[in-house]
Order: sequence, then structure tokens, then C-alpha cells
Amino acid sequence: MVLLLVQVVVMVALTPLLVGVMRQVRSRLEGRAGAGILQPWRDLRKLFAKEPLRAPGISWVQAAGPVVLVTSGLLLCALIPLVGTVASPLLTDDLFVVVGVLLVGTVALALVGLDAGSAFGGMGSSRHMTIAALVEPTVLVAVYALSVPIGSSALSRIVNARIEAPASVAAPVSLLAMVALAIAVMAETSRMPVDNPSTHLELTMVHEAMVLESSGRDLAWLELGSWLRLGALLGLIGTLTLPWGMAVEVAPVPVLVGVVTLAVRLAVLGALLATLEVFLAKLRLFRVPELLAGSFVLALLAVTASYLTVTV
Amino acid sequence: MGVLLIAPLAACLLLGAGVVGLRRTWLNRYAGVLASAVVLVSGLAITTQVLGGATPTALDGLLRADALTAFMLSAVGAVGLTATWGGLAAPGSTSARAYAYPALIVAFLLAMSLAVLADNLGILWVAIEATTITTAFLVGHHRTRTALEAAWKYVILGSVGVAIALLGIVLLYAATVAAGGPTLSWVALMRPNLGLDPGMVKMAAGLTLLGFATKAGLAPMHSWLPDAHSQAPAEVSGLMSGVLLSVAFYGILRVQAVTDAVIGPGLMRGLLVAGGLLSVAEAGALILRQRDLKRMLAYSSIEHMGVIALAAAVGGPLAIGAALLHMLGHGLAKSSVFVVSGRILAVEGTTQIAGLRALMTRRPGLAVPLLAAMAALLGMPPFVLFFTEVAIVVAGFQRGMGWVLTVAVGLLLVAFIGLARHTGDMAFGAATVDEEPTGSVEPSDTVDRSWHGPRLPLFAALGVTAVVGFAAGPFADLLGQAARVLGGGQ
Amino acid sequence: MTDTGVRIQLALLALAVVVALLAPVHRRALLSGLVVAGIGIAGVLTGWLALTGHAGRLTIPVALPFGPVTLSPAPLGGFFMLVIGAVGAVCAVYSVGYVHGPAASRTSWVALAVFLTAMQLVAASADVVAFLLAWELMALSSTVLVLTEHAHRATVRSATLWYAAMTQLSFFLVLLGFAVLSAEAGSTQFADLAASHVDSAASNLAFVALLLGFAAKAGIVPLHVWLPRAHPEAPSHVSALMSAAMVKLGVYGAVLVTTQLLVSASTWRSLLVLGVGTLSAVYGILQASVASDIKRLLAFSTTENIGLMFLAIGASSLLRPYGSTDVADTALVACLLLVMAHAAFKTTLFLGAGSILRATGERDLDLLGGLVSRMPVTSATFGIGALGAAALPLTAGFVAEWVLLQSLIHGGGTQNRILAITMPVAVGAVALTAGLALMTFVKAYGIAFLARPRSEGASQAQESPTSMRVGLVVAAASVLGLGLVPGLSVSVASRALGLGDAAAAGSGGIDLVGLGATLHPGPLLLLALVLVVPVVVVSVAAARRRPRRDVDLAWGSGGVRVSPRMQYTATSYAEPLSRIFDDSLRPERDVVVTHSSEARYLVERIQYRQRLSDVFESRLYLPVIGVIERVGAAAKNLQNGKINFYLAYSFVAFLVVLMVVTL
Amino acid sequence: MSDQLFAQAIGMCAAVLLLSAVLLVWRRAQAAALPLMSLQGLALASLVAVLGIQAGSRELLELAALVLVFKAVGLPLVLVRSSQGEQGGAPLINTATSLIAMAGLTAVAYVVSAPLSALGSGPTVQAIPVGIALVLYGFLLLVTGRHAIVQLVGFLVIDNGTSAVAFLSSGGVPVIVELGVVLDVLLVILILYVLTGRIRDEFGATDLDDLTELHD
Repeated sequence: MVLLLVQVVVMVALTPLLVGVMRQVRSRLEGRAGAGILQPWRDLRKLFAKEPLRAPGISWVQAAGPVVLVTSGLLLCALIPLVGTVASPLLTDDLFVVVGVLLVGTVALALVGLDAGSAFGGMGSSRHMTIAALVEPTVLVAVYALSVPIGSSALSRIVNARIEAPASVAAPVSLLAMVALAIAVMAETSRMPVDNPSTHLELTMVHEAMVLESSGRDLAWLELGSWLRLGALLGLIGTLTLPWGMAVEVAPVPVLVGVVTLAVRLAVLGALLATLEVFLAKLRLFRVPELLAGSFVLALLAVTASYLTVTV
Repeated sequence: MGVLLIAPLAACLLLGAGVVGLRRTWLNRYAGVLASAVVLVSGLAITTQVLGGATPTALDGLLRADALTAFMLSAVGAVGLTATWGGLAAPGSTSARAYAYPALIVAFLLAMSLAVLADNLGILWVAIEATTITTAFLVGHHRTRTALEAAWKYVILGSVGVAIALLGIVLLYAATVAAGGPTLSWVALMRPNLGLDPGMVKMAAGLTLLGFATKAGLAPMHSWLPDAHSQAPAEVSGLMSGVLLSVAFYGILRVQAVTDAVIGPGLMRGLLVAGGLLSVAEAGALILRQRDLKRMLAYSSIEHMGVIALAAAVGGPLAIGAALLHMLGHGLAKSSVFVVSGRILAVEGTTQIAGLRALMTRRPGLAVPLLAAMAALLGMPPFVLFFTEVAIVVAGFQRGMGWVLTVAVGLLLVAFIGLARHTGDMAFGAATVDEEPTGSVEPSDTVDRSWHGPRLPLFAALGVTAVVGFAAGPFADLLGQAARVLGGGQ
Repeated sequence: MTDTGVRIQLALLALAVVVALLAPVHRRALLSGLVVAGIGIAGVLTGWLALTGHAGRLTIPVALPFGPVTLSPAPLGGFFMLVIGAVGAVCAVYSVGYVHGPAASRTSWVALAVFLTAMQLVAASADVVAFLLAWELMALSSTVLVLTEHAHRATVRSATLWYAAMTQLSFFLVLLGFAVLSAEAGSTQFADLAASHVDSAASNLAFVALLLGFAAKAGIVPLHVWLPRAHPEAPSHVSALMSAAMVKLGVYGAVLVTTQLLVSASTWRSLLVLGVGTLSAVYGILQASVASDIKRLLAFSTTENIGLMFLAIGASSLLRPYGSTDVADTALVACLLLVMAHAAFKTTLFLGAGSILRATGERDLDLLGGLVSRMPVTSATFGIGALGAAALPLTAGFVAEWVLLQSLIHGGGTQNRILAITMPVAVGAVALTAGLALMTFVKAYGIAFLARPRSEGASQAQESPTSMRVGLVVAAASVLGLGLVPGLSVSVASRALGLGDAAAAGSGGIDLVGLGATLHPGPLLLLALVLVVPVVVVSVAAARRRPRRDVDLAWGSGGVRVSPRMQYTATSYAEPLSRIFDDSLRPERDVVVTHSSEARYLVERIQYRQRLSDVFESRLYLPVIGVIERVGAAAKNLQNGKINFYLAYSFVAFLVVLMVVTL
Repeated sequence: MSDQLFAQAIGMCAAVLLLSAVLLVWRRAQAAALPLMSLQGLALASLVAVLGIQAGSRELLELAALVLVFKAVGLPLVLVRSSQGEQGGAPLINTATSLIAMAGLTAVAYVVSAPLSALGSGPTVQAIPVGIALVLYGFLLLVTGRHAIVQLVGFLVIDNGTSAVAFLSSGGVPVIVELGVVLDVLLVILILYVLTGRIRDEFGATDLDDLTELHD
């Protein structure tokens, strides 16, 4: 139980920094000075101080939605083995449960978008849900691919297996699965090829359109919730690709080492993602299904490869 | 013991003479009901005797009553009662002069009772031909051009078809003469190893089956049926559709019992399957685009007779029992629905399906019995036709005729869709077609709740059809004995 | 013991008929509703008795020499009686407040009582004739119920015709299948049929006939066309009963056939069931995601869930011959869990749709909106139902789908190439279905309840009366209850399948022993609550310093005058999907621009109309109907009125018979 | 009556029967052809008489008288009155085709009566195919006839054919059945006579092409 709380506290602290680093890397590459790594923290503090507005016809979903999003983000950080791989018997860190919690957040965000009652909120919510619907097969089949060699879909057992057999990390099956999962994560957290987070053109927005009508602390929670999801998912990819340095038992030194390696992993992946975004153009909305179909085929190949290689 | 057999015939004769002689208004009105009541009562009385183990005979062997006869006589009585009592004319409308109509109805019942009671196949043929004669003028009763046309076709096609049966019976008699024991009595013919020549019996069987199939309305000899039943007055078409077809089929069952003993079931099974499937196919196809209610009901009769033919083809105690029960159920349901169609014609002025709209909202008094009877005909539980159709399919598969039943079931589905669509078009929908009813469903004054005629016969008929499926005890024994009488043992 | 249960139900049915016919009008709804609820509860008890092994026999006399017509539910039948009884009770309580107009008539109440009892008897029957009798009674009573509002809408009649025709097709197929089996076994008792599962051509024929028959009743894709037509037309408590209970009997039949009557190792049979299930799941939810009529959406989602159940059955019969029996058993347990979960959330959703329909008079999502503040209880319960349907954590839907996914991924593909191919495709299909379900129910809930009302009816909506709310709350509670304490439902399901309770664990969680996978929703909920406390504290603190300020205009990127019509509607919400899946949905779109009369360049009004067709209907059913119509037309000139033709028929028949007889 | 004479008499009657039917079809069963019907009745009656004399049973002779009264005199009389001098229209197929059809039907009659040889090989058995041929001719008349009268004649020819087969194959069915049959035939003819009258009042002529209103 302690490990989970540690992970939550660490992630709440780290994720705004992660977003700050990504924005900083991106601005540096684009030749801009950038607002510094702590800018996201400053945004949060400002937003918590401002008063949220309520237009006519908006219901309690406007206030409850952000809280649900943040909570699902926190749950994600608790369940995914980021710092250590010690699984508690009662709290199953099963991948399907993780995906379920992720989807609760997605639904909350979509409902907030719809409740706003403006055309853009509805548009963003519709596109977000369409993409979430098309991403789901990729995520689940990628999970299936990862669970085949171990015979269980519990994350901690997958990561432990990877730690004991480092060669399996580089095996074609896991590579295929990781690429599919990466594309899925980029689509789910509305990053560049699918959606441009820093755009001002409402008609091209997906994620931003849903938070258009929120203000004050609602917007703060929404932003923090999205960052937590981004951080948790990048952390998941990180632990799966670079499983070394994770705490194997709950003791001060390994946990500290785990936290540090987590921070390093997040920073590396964040920077990598930021540089990738600089060089990628945003896909037209109706090309996204092709991307997701491609990632689904990759995941499917991963599964059949894992079966056939084992039998051959 | 034999007096019970003569009772229905004598009573009908007496009634007919009374109608013609006395020419009283009340007698003209109730003649039909009295005659069918007498037939029913004597049928039930004979049933109690038969269940006691006796097989009464009368007129030195010309009439005899075994379980099958008892069942059929009760069926004739029951359906007759439903049709005549249900179709009872309004009190004031029968005049003393119109004695021909009731007299012919009584004669019709007499002919059918004779056909069922006769032990001699010749007398059976004469009685069935007599039914054509008595109903000729009943079909032409309305004196319209179409009624006249229907009557002409009915007489010509009916008599010519049945003449083929006479040829068959003559050849059967010739076979018995050649075998040394000249007889046409069914009891005698059923005695084992009579030594009849198989070739002759085969020819006699084929021709008799074809002849009686005309009167039973099996395709391809059915063409007179839709015209006759749609033009005849409601109670007459109820009687004809309900029980005349079954009496003709009773003839086929009797002949089948005789010939199967000699030449085996092969020939009759083949012919019955062909006739049955053709009937169900043609009825199903023609019901789909049907425009007139009474013609639709006539085709539904052809379809049900096709099913009964298949049951007879399958043979065995389960299938024969199901065929008999199917005859009773179909008779009761069909006569009720014809009575209702008569009332619809009287009240709405047309039986064109396009002309009848939203009966359920405008005239529930007519729509409810129509729907109940149609549900029975469509084979919905708890009505008995559901049990019989299931029994026929199960028996068919148990005796190796699976493919025939599969095709039949497919055709029954087509007929079901046709019947359901037309009944739905007539019964349901908004009352005023041009605009949806606003607010309250209907101002109550336009809703005509009256039944336009006696309710009890319809309740009784449909009630019996619903209950008879579950009636074990004496009824089931009668059915079992009737099936065994036909040598349903093999 | 169960025979007393069945007797009680039949007695209550008689009572319900008497009450419906004799009770005074203003009391009729309450009394009949309670008696029907009594039938439901009696069903639950009988089911429980059957599950706990207290079987008893009740024989009904039948005129024809069939063999005894017996009613003695096996554990599997008991499980379905339990589910159907519960759904029946909830719908009956709900209907006391809901029925109005023709739905409150005597025939409707009698038909409702007969319908519920017939469903119980189908699950309770132990021989072919009892099964078919109850099956057809159920069909007849449900047709009467679907016809309740025939005077109000013209579409009711055509929908009922489709329904009656497809139900009769299903009855005939089941009849043929059982007839083949009884011919094989020589008796009509299920016990004897189960004993004689020989792997011959006849049993293959019987399997296909029975599968198609039960698929037609369950609404599996090629035979699903009646479902989106009949359910929207029936009164809502009837659509709830039909969707949550009646289609389950199709699943009951399929499970009965695959696990008891026709157990066989031939893979083509399980692949057929698996394929049909997958196709139904994906196609059903795809049509649901683009449907804008709320009841049509729910009907298609029923097709999807039934597809998942058939997928589970197919997977279990595919896995069984390859040695992993406990994985196969888990797949069957998943199927029964899906049955319970779907019964729970579909009842909630349909009853919710009913209360929306009663309050606003609208069924089209594009005309609803803003009901969350006007109808709090309905929106809360509909929300929970939507969560369950979208299979989100802590609901019954999630548990069922989790067990299904566990059984699929532990499919042991290593032993066999077919498994190596089918299992991933099945997981992909289940995932796509779950995704689209998510989209569908966010759309349904968001458009119906959130933002501003899009029509007059929606703006004047009031909350529904108590009995409806009681029904809704009980149904929603069952969705959450089954989600939070899945151990109970898993043990019931495994006892129904005769597996003992190997798969249930303490504290309500599931421990799939064979698969080594565990799921404990309780602790997960606790952890979530622990994490939500600080967030709420921060929010409340901020709220005290900075309370929410009301403005009269939403931001809308520029504060333009915002009318409710500018909001997204269900059609526009699903527009990206209909564009992505356009080859299977065949959308027909036309935009009508009406220019103002004075100046040709000024546009007065733009109308966007979109019609989505059901590809199975347009490709499969309409051509077949066309052929039948042409045959009907061609057959007409067989009876062309000329007497010479008729005589020619007789003459030809005479000659043919003469030839047959002599040669 | 010696066997040889008996065989000749039977052959003679059968020949006359067949000839009358052929002539009937040839003359399209017009009103003028009605004497042929009485000829046919006469031939049938004589056939029965010959059988009666051969078997020496008084019953058969009485039957012969009955047949003579009805079939030779009564029914043709009804036919003449119901046709009221109306000249029937042309049948559906021309006379040449109908004659060829009759030849075919005669062949069919002989093929079909093969199983009847089981009755022995007396002269009467040889004559049975004539009876069956008569039935087939009656059917041909019915199918091709476009007039009420033609159909009446066709029906009568079928009935004569059946009676001939009955008497030839088994010396006549039991009396009570024979009486019933004759009564039925008589009643049917009377009904058809009344209906023809009504058709003439309704449609002005007894052309059956007017009777096609009832169709699907």
C-alpha cells in the first residue's frame, strides 16, 4: 500500500514538470526561449485562485467531471508499477482494469465537453470518443501480446518477467507490441500526430475543445488530470521498455532509486516525444483511423508472432 | 343399440320434411341449429357406447359406428352447431316462404351424417355426392352473377372429380368379386388376407384418393373451393370449409386403411405427400397477394387440408391422432371465422381486405373474435392446431419423412406471413386514416362494441379449440381408439 | 420442490388474469402490477430452488400421445428463471406508474402476466413439447404487447408483422431441430435427447436448425431485423422485459444445445457460433452508435451484447477439445455473467428511456437534452445503466467483459493454429465493441441529459412518479451491486453450469483459479475513495474563497448568441463514425438549401437529412421478399377464373394418377 | 344364350358405345348431336340386358329397364329442353386436334386397363377399356367445351363410361349403390339444367367465357 501512495505523490509532483520539460524542449527546438520548466505549476496555482464561471444550462457535471478525471489519473499512477513492482494481493494491477480506469477518465472529459452546450464542446467530445473507440482494440490486443509469454495480464508479473529476462525486451514480439502501444498512447493523450495541444483553431481541436468552457479550478483539475494520464502512460511505456532500476521490495533505498530512475525515464521519454512532435504535422481527422488500424495490425502481428514462435 | 345410429338420420329427415311441410318462420330459422344439435348429441351418445367397447351397427350392417365414426359425427355436430347457431339470421328477417334454404341445410347435415355412418363404401360415395347436390343451391343462394358462376363451377368440378372416385370404388368392388367375396362393406374389406389382386387394388386406391381429394380441396383438384366458399352465405361456407372437407378426407382415410393392408402404404403415402405439399404451396402462394377476406379463408382451408394430408401420409398413431384432432380444431376455428366474416360483410358491406380498416378500434365486437379465430388458425397455443402441427412434424421425423416436413414447414411459414399481414391490415391501425387521433384514443360513440349476432357459439367453439389440446382422459382414449381403428398400428 | 414453485407461478398467473379483468380501472394498474411482480419473485425463488438442487417434476396432461409434458428446471434453467424473474419483478413495479392509454387496458395486463409466466415456463420445461408450448405462448403474448399502441402510430403494425414473421421462423427452426433430435433419440424428454448426441449428419442438421432458431429469437445479426423494429414500438416496460429477459431465452437455448444436447468436438460448429457472435457484436454496436432513436439504440446494443454471449459460447466450445477445460468453463461463466449484467443494465436503460418518453413525449435523441437537472433520479439511474453498458469499472458490465477477456487471452493458442488465429481476432472484436459501446452510451447519456433542451417537450419534463423511480433505482442498484460484489454472481453462474463454485473467492472478488487472474472491485473502490478525498478538500477550500459566478452567456469562443440548436445532436455526434464505417452503414445524405425568395444569393434555410440503412436488410431481406411477392403475383394466374383451366388441372391429375397406378 | 353369341353381343354394344362417343366429339356435341346421347343410353341398356340374360338374374334386367328409361330417354330430353335450340359455339381446339387427342386417349385407355386382366379373360373383360375410353372422352369434352351444354354432355359421357366399367368388370355394383348413383346423377343433371336456365337469364347465352369474374 505504501508503494502506491509514494507513486501517487511522486507522480503528482513530477508530471507538471514533465509537461514543462516537454514544452521547454519543444520551444528550444523551435528557437523560442520557452516559459521555463515550472510554468505548468504556475498555471495551476493561477487557475486555483480564479473563480469558475457557470453559463445557463450547465449542470453538476461541470464540477464533478474534472474531479473524476483527476481521480482516474491518480488511480492510474497508483496501479501502474512505476516505482516498484511489488503487487498487493487485493489490489489487482491487471492491465484490463488499468484500461478501464483510463476510459472512466475519457468518459468524464467527454461529458464535460458535452455539458458545455456549445458547438465546439460537442465536436471535441465526439472526435475524442471516436478516437478512444478506435484505440481500444489496439490497446487490448497489445496487452494480450504482452501477456502471452507470461500467461497473465497482471502488470507487475509482466515487468518482473522482463527484469529477469532482459533479452525478451528486445524480442520482436515486445517491440511490435511497444510500437502499437506507443501509437495508442499518443492517440489517447491527444498528442501531436492525432491532435495539436497548443492549437487555437477550434475546428481542428480535439482535447482542447472539450475544456473550452471550463474555467478556474475546473480547468485546473482538467489540466492536472490530463497531465497525470500522460505521465502515467509514458511511465508505463518506460517501465516496459527500460525495466531496470525498479524497486523490488518496499525499503527506503530501492524506493529512492526507483523514484530517481522513474524521473529519468520520464524526462527522456518526454524529451523524445517533444522532439518527435516538432517534426510531425498533424494528421487530418479522417486519416487517424488509418493510423490506428495500422497500430492494430501491428498488435495483432505481435500476438500471432508470440503464439507461432512459441510453437515453432 | 343400433337406434342411436338411425336417430340423427331420422331426425334430419323429419326436420327437413317439417320445414318443407309446415313452413313456419321459427322452424325455418332454427332448423339448422336443431339438426346440428341432434347430430352432436347422437355423436356424443355413440362415443360413450364406443368407449364402452361396443361397435353398434344398424339397418343390417349398412350403418356402423366405430371410434372414428363417433369422433367424426361429434365433429360434424359441433362444427354444424357453431356455424348454424353463430350464423343465425336476425329475428325478423326469415320469412315463412324461404323454406328452401333451411331445408337444404338440414339435407346437407343429413348427407354428411350418412357419409360418416355408412359402412358401405358405395353408400359413402353416394352420400358425398349428395353433399355436392345439397350445397349447389346454397352456394348460389345470393342470386348474384358471381354466386351463379361459383355454383356452376362447384357442381361441375365437384361431380366430375367425385366421378373418378366412383370409378375407383367400382374397380375395388370388381377386385372383391374376382377374389370371390363380393362386398363393399368396410368392415368386411378390413378382414385380413382377402386375397385381392394388388394391381386392381392399386388402381382403385389411386382413383378413389384422387376423387375424394377433389371434395377434400387438395390441390390440383381444389380450384372450385375459393370461389364456392367466398360466394356462399357465411354459415354455409363455415359448414363446408369446417367439416365437409374433413368428411371427404374421412373417406380417404377409410380407403387408405383398406388399401394399405393389401398393397402397403407406399402408393397412398406418395400421392398424399404430393397432394399435401402442392396444396400448402399453392395456398401459401395465393394467400400472399389475396384481396378478399373469404377467399383468403378458403385458401387457408386448403392449406390446413394439405397439412392433414401430410399427417395421413406419415401414418402411425401419433400422426393419425393429430390429423383427426386437426380436423376438429380447424373445423371449429374456421367455422367461427367464417361466421365473423359473414357479420363483417353484413355490417361493413364488403369483405375486400383493402376496404376493412382498423377494425380493432372501430368494431372491437367483430375484431376480437376474428383475431382469436385467426390466432387459432395460425397455430398459436393454447389452441389445439399448435399441438397437432408439432405432433405431425415430430411424427414425420420419427417415421423418416423429415425432408417432406421441412419443405412443408417452410411453405407454412409463407402462408403464416400472408395470413398475419392481411389480418394485421384489417384489424390494426388508426381509426381515421387521414389524421392521427389526437388526445383521447376515440370518442366512444363511433366505437361499435356489439357482436352483431350470438356470442355463445363463438365462445364455445374457440373455447373448445383452446381446451381440447389439454383434454386427456376419455377424449384421448377416443382419439387413440380412432387411430387404432385405422390400423395405425404399423 | 421446484414443482411447487411452478404451481405457485401458475396460480399467480390465474390471479393476475382475474385481477386484470375485474379490478376497477383506477386500481387496476396497482393490483395487476403487484401480482405480476409476485410472479417475478416466485420465479426468482423457483430459480434459486432449482439452482440449489431441489428439482421437482410437474407434468401437464396433453391429448396427443406425446409422452409426459414435464416442467422440471435443471440448474441452468433455474439460473435463467432467476434472472427473468428479477427483471420481471422490476418491470412490473415500474409499470404500475408507467402505463397510460392503451398500455393500461385489460388485454395488456393479461398479456404481460402471460408473457412473464411463459418465459419462466420456457426455462422450466424439461421436454420438447413443453418448451415449444411455452415458446409460442411467449411469442403470442409478446406480439399482443408490441401491438398495444397500434392505434397511435402506423409503424407499429409493420413492426409487429416483422416481429411475428421472424418469431414464427424461429419457432419453426427450433421445432425442426428438436424433431430431428427426438427422431434420433426416440423420445421427447431433454434427458434422453442429451444422452443420444451421436455425431451424424442428422445431428449436424439439428445443430444448425436449433442454432439458427435460437439466434433468430436472440436477435443475432443475420436474423436481427425484428429487434430494432419491435422494441421501440412496444411500451417501455415491455421493451425492457423483451430486451433483458426474452432474448436471453435464445441464449439459454444456445447454451443448452452446445453444452448438453449436442456436445461435439467438431470445430466448424464452434467457429460458426463464434463467427456469428463476433459479427453480431461488432455490427450491432456499430448500428447502435449511429442510431438517434434512443430505443432503437438500446435494441441494437442488445444485439451487440447477445453477440458477445454467443462469442463466449463459441469460444468455450472451441477451447474445450484442446484440453483447457477450465478456460472453457470460464468462458461459459463469462457468458452467464454477461446475461446477468445485460439483464441489469438493459432493464435500467429501457426503463429510463420509458420515463424520458413519458416525461417529454420524445424518443428521438436529437430533440432531448437538459434533463439532468429536470429529472435527477432518471438521469442518475440512466447514467449508472450507461456505465454498465459501456463496461466501465465497478459495474456488472465490466466484470462480465473482464472474465470474458481473461478466458480469451488464456486461450492457450500454443497448442493449435486455429486458436492462434481466432483468439486475437476475437479479443480485437470484443475490444472494438467495447470502444464503440463507450462512444454509444456517452452519446446517449450526454445528448439526452446534458446541455440545454432541444425541444419544447424536453424543456417541460418532470420527474416520473414513485413506482417508476423505485423500479429504476432497484435496477441501477443491481448494476452496481453485481459490479462491486462479483463473487456472488460468479458462484451462481458456475453452480448453474454444474462446475461447483471453483471460481469464487472471499470478500466478493473473483479468483479464476484455472487462469490465475483475480479481480477485487471492493479494494479498488476504497483506493479510489482514498485518492478522491484530497481533491475534494482542495476544491471545497478553493470554492469557499472563490464561489462560482453565474454569467448569462457561455464563452463559445467569442460569446456569440448561442441557441440550443447550435448544440451537437446525436446525428452529428455519430457523424465521424458513419463516415469511417460508411461501406457497411451506407449513409444516404442530402443537403437541401432553400434560397430566400427576394435575393437568390441569400440562403434562407439549409436542411441536412441523413438516412442509414441496415445492409443486411437491404441486401438479404428485401430481395427475398421481392421474390416471394413475385411468386405470389405469378401464382395468381393459376386461378384465372376460366373453368376449362380448372377442368384441365383435374384431367391432367387423372391421367398422371392412371399412369402412376398402372406402370 | 351361347357364349359365342354372348361375346358378339357384348362386342356389339361396346362398339356402339364407342362410336356414339366419337361421333359426339366429332359433331362438337351440338344440339343436333343429342340423339347420339340417347343412342349411347340405348347401347348401355342393351349391354346390361345382355349381361342379365347371360347371368339369368332378374335384377339386372330390371336395372337394364331403369337405365333405358333414364339414360336413353330421360336425360337426353332434359338436354334438349336445356339447350333450347341454341347452337353451341366452337370448342377450344378444332375438330382435327380433338380427334387426334381421342385416338391418343384410346391408346391410354388400353394401356391403363392392363391390371384389369386379373379379372379373367372373358369377353366382358376385353370390353372394359371401352368404358375407360368413354370416361377419357367425357373429360376431353369437358376440358375443351365452351358451352354449358357441352359440359353437361361431357359429364353424362363420363357417367356412362363408369357404369359400363361397373357392369363389365363385376356385373354391376350392389343394387342399393347403383340406385343411389343413378339418383345422384339425375339430381346433378337437374341442378345443371336449372343453373343453365339461370345463366341464360343472367348472361343471355350459355357461353362459359362470361363466367370468369371470380379470379385471383
